[in-house]
Amino acid sequence: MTCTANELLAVMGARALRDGITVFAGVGAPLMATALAQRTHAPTLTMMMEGGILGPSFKPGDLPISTNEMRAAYHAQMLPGISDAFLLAQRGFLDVGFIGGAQIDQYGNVNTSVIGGYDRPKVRLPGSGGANDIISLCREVMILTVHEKRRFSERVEFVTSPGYLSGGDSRRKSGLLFGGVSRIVTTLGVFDFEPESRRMRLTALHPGIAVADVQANTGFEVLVSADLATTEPPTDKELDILRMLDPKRQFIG
Amino acid sequence: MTCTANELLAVMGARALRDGITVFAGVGAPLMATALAQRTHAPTLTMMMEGGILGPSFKPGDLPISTNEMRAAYHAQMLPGISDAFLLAQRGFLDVGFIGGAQIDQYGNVNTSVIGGYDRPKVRLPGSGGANDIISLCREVMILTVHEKRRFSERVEFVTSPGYLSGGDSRRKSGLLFGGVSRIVTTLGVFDFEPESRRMRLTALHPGIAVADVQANTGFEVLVSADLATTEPPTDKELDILRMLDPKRQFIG
Amino acid sequence: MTIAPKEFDFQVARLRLERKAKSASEKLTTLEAAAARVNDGDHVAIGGCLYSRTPLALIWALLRRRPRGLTLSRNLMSYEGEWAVVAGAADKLVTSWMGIGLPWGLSRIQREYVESGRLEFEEWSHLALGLRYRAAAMGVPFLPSLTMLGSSLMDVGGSKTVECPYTGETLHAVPALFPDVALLHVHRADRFGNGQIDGYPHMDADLARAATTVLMTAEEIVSDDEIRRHPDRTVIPGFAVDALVHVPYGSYPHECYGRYDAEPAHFTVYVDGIKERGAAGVTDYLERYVYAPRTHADYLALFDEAARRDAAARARMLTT
Amino acid sequence: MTIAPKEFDFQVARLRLERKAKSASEKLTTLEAAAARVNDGDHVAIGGCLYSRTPLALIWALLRRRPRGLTLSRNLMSYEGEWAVVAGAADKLVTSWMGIGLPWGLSRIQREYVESGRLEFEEWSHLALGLRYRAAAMGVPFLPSLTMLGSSLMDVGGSKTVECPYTGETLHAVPALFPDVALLHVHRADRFGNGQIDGYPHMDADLARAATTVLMTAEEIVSDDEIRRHPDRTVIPGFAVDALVHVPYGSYPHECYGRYDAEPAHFTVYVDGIKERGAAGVTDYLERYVYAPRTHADYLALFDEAARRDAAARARMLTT
Repeated sequence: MTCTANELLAVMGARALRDGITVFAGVGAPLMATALAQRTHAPTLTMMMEGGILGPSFKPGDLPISTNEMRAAYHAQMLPGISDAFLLAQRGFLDVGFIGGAQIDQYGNVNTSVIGGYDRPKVRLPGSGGANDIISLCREVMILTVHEKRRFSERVEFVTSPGYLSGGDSRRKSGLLFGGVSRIVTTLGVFDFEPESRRMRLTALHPGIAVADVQANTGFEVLVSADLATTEPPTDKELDILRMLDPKRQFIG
Repeated sequence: MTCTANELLAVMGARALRDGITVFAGVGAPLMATALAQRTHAPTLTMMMEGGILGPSFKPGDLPISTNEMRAAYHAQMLPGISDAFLLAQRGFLDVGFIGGAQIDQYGNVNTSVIGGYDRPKVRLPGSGGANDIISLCREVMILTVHEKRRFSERVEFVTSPGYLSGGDSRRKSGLLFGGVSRIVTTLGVFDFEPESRRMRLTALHPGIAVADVQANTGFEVLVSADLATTEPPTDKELDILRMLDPKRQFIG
Repeated sequence: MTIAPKEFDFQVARLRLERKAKSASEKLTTLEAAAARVNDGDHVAIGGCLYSRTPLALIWALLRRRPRGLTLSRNLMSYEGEWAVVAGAADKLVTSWMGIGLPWGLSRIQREYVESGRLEFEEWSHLALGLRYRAAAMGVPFLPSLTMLGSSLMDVGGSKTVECPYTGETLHAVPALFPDVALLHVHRADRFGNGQIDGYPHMDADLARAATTVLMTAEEIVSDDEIRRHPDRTVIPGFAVDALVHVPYGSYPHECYGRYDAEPAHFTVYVDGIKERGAAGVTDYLERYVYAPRTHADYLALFDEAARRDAAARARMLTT
Repeated sequence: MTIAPKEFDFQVARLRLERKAKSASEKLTTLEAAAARVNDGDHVAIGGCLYSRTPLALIWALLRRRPRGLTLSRNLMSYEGEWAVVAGAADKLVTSWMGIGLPWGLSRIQREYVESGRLEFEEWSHLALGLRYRAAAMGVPFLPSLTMLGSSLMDVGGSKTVECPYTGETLHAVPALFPDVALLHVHRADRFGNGQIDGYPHMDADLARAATTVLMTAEEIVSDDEIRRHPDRTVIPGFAVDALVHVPYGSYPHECYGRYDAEPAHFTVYVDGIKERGAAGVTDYLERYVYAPRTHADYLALFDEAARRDAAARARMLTT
């Protein structure tokens, strides 16, 4: 089967989730990835949503469009509330968090606030929401995003959600003692961060994509892993589950 | 009617409670005082108990012996839990708190921890419980106690619950920005604190008690207010209510 | 630094609260009388989250009074922020995110007003704003946290750090936020203001403790006895509440857990108005939905009754 | 200073938690297997408060293993503290108050052991101990508070102060307390450990987040579906729980809100034993109630069944 960009992101995101972990996920691709993982290899994975919702079930065909609504809380196990959900992450209970990103730099810093100066910006974006908290407090963070040149720029003018800041140990030096971005999954491939410099590094290409495609769609020099792999395309089973969950294709496009 | 020491304390405590306030009260005389006030002149007074229990009703004849049990929570309005109950006091929601006292000094400092050094005391007492929190966080605190010489000593060796510390503005200087002991009701009379020195001062005698009786039962020099009053003895109505609440005389003695 | 001492000064905030009556007496009043307790220039914190349990009836009543110079804060700001800005009621918003949700894209009003310098927009992370309210609810001037460290958000409000006296580590000292007023909508309350919430609690319990003045609407007013039958469901103590109004559908067309679902189709019409006419779309909307209806019942009558019944049916299905 | 870095070091505490499996899998096990997770020298925090919802079944199973060198902490310590001290299991207690209640006077065991230097007794105010657990539950090394300032209690554990970076005021920096183990008893849980409590919550929700290892008993094991029908009643997330045991009457003869009342007559017999024979009274009691019964059912059989039924009836009357 062929698949959409969001289906690809959901499948690749799902595969990166181990069984038995806890996941902080928002609506859209992260929710799809997490729900897919639960229905394939990770049945004992627990999901937390930003609305302060733990262990939701989802009603196929009736998925939430925000993390603060009844569809997100459908048959949930616990409703601790927003602040206490994040505090569970601060305590260390959340293994993996997902965030998206309007603008991402080579150190995994994300900007969803402003283009141009803060007080009188050229473009005002919606803001952090819980992204800053998730990237600051979860054990590791995965970013799922469409791969576009305008999204991947050498530096972000405003760090809404701190990745590795200026690289090296600058994140830890800033007082962020835990976590960090472990993986970026895009529509072109999968990235990690080179352990010393903490710069984004291509570790796998999706089928049919070349390194040059990635470089052409990235606003900075792309590091490439020595053992560059190619991802397995989404299976029929994976896509079937996603389409069963979202038959109207509201989220998988 | 004649009355017991605890009945006297409960009645005098009740009279000092204005209508429309919030009261942090423990079991025994404070509970009896608060429940009596609610049933006489203070119908819109709200009671909080240390077990994290707000607005309890009490079942006559079945009063609680601890603040953490079903009799204390009988038909309550809210059960916020222990820490959150105290935090409401820290925020400023609790107008009057009650505490008892094993040993009280002339500045209203209370010791319920140790006689003799802390590590190897001569006498180990039960400890603060919530008394330190109530005296630190409520807007004002009232102490109800039997008047005995051994209880009222010039200084306490260990300040479990801080009154005015060494007097003057020493309480505020210690970082306790709010509250303080406003009144001590004993079996002999009623005391406030002289505004400058913050030393205990006799403001009223119970009927039939002389200043000399008070001095004889107090381990430090008793200041006497210029307009020393005499309290009105408990009325039949007050005593009837107390005895209706506690027909087995578990708490009123 | 845009945070003002008034926001984090716990001593002054406590003295404000000490002066307030905390009597267990009747709190029931009208939307108009409740809204009249808000003064021009106040910091008004809004309960619920995004399009969930938004105190829309209170916001409706407040905007009808044509207030000026308000600061509004909310964890995730929905279109009530746009209303207040376009109506000229608010010149500063404090939040972590502004919009309605994925399908409706960015808030064009936020963009237009911030980019043109007509609106001060103070951004915090979602948790940091939650901790600001919680610090205030606890009566302290700050709470330590790791969140926001290292990010540019630290500079927006003027965040400071604090060194832990035990470990020596540096943490974000998230400053308290003591609002002048909190607007809340809950499922049920007794006439003394003891309030119960079903489902996700959002940050309402903290707001009720943080604010000096608490205005609350409830879907249902129940007896004192009914509250006392389930005291472990009460999350807002009556002594914190200054005004209580019985308003069924008090957050409609936003959702109320278990009672009624939100109306995304209505959001789309609202957003389409903005797409077509910019801020004028909001002005038109305010004229029709806020200023024209003389009572909240008139406001509700602007919505299709069958749609409201259907929203209630959906809510039951989603919570049973 | 008696607090140890292990208690407040949030980084180390977080790394301990990160290593723990947080899977949504079966947590049901036996009292014996649960108790076996406690190691000699551990700091064990005890849920409930005084004679309410004390995890007595877990304490029973723990003491039967003859542990050594434990530190026990609890907000208000009841006779479980005396048991552990006299049994030689604990050499340090951390609490705000020790006793049973007004009618039974002071704890003679506490007096005797502290005065003779055989027991370290670390006293905090009730709220301060609550904030120690809460700081840990929040993953931070301290929380600011006004409580305990100016008192001699500041010196007992080695409390430090912190200057607010916004207001300049000095507050008590209440140090976090990350216990190795928490023992909890709740009303109901599903087999994954999602726990619900009726009535007053005491500090159990904070303990479940603060401790590295959480051992929990429940009056009732309910289905996954039953928990999901009332998710707003869940206060302990399954991923925090390491071992779950189904133990009806798991805190008897202490009380469990709505389920059974406490048995003051039993407390009187226990205290009379101490009045007559001092610590030997406790030793005798332990022999009879802890070491002799081979199962928890055997332990319960030592109590009159009619008394248990009556305790249940009283509880229903007091909560309806």
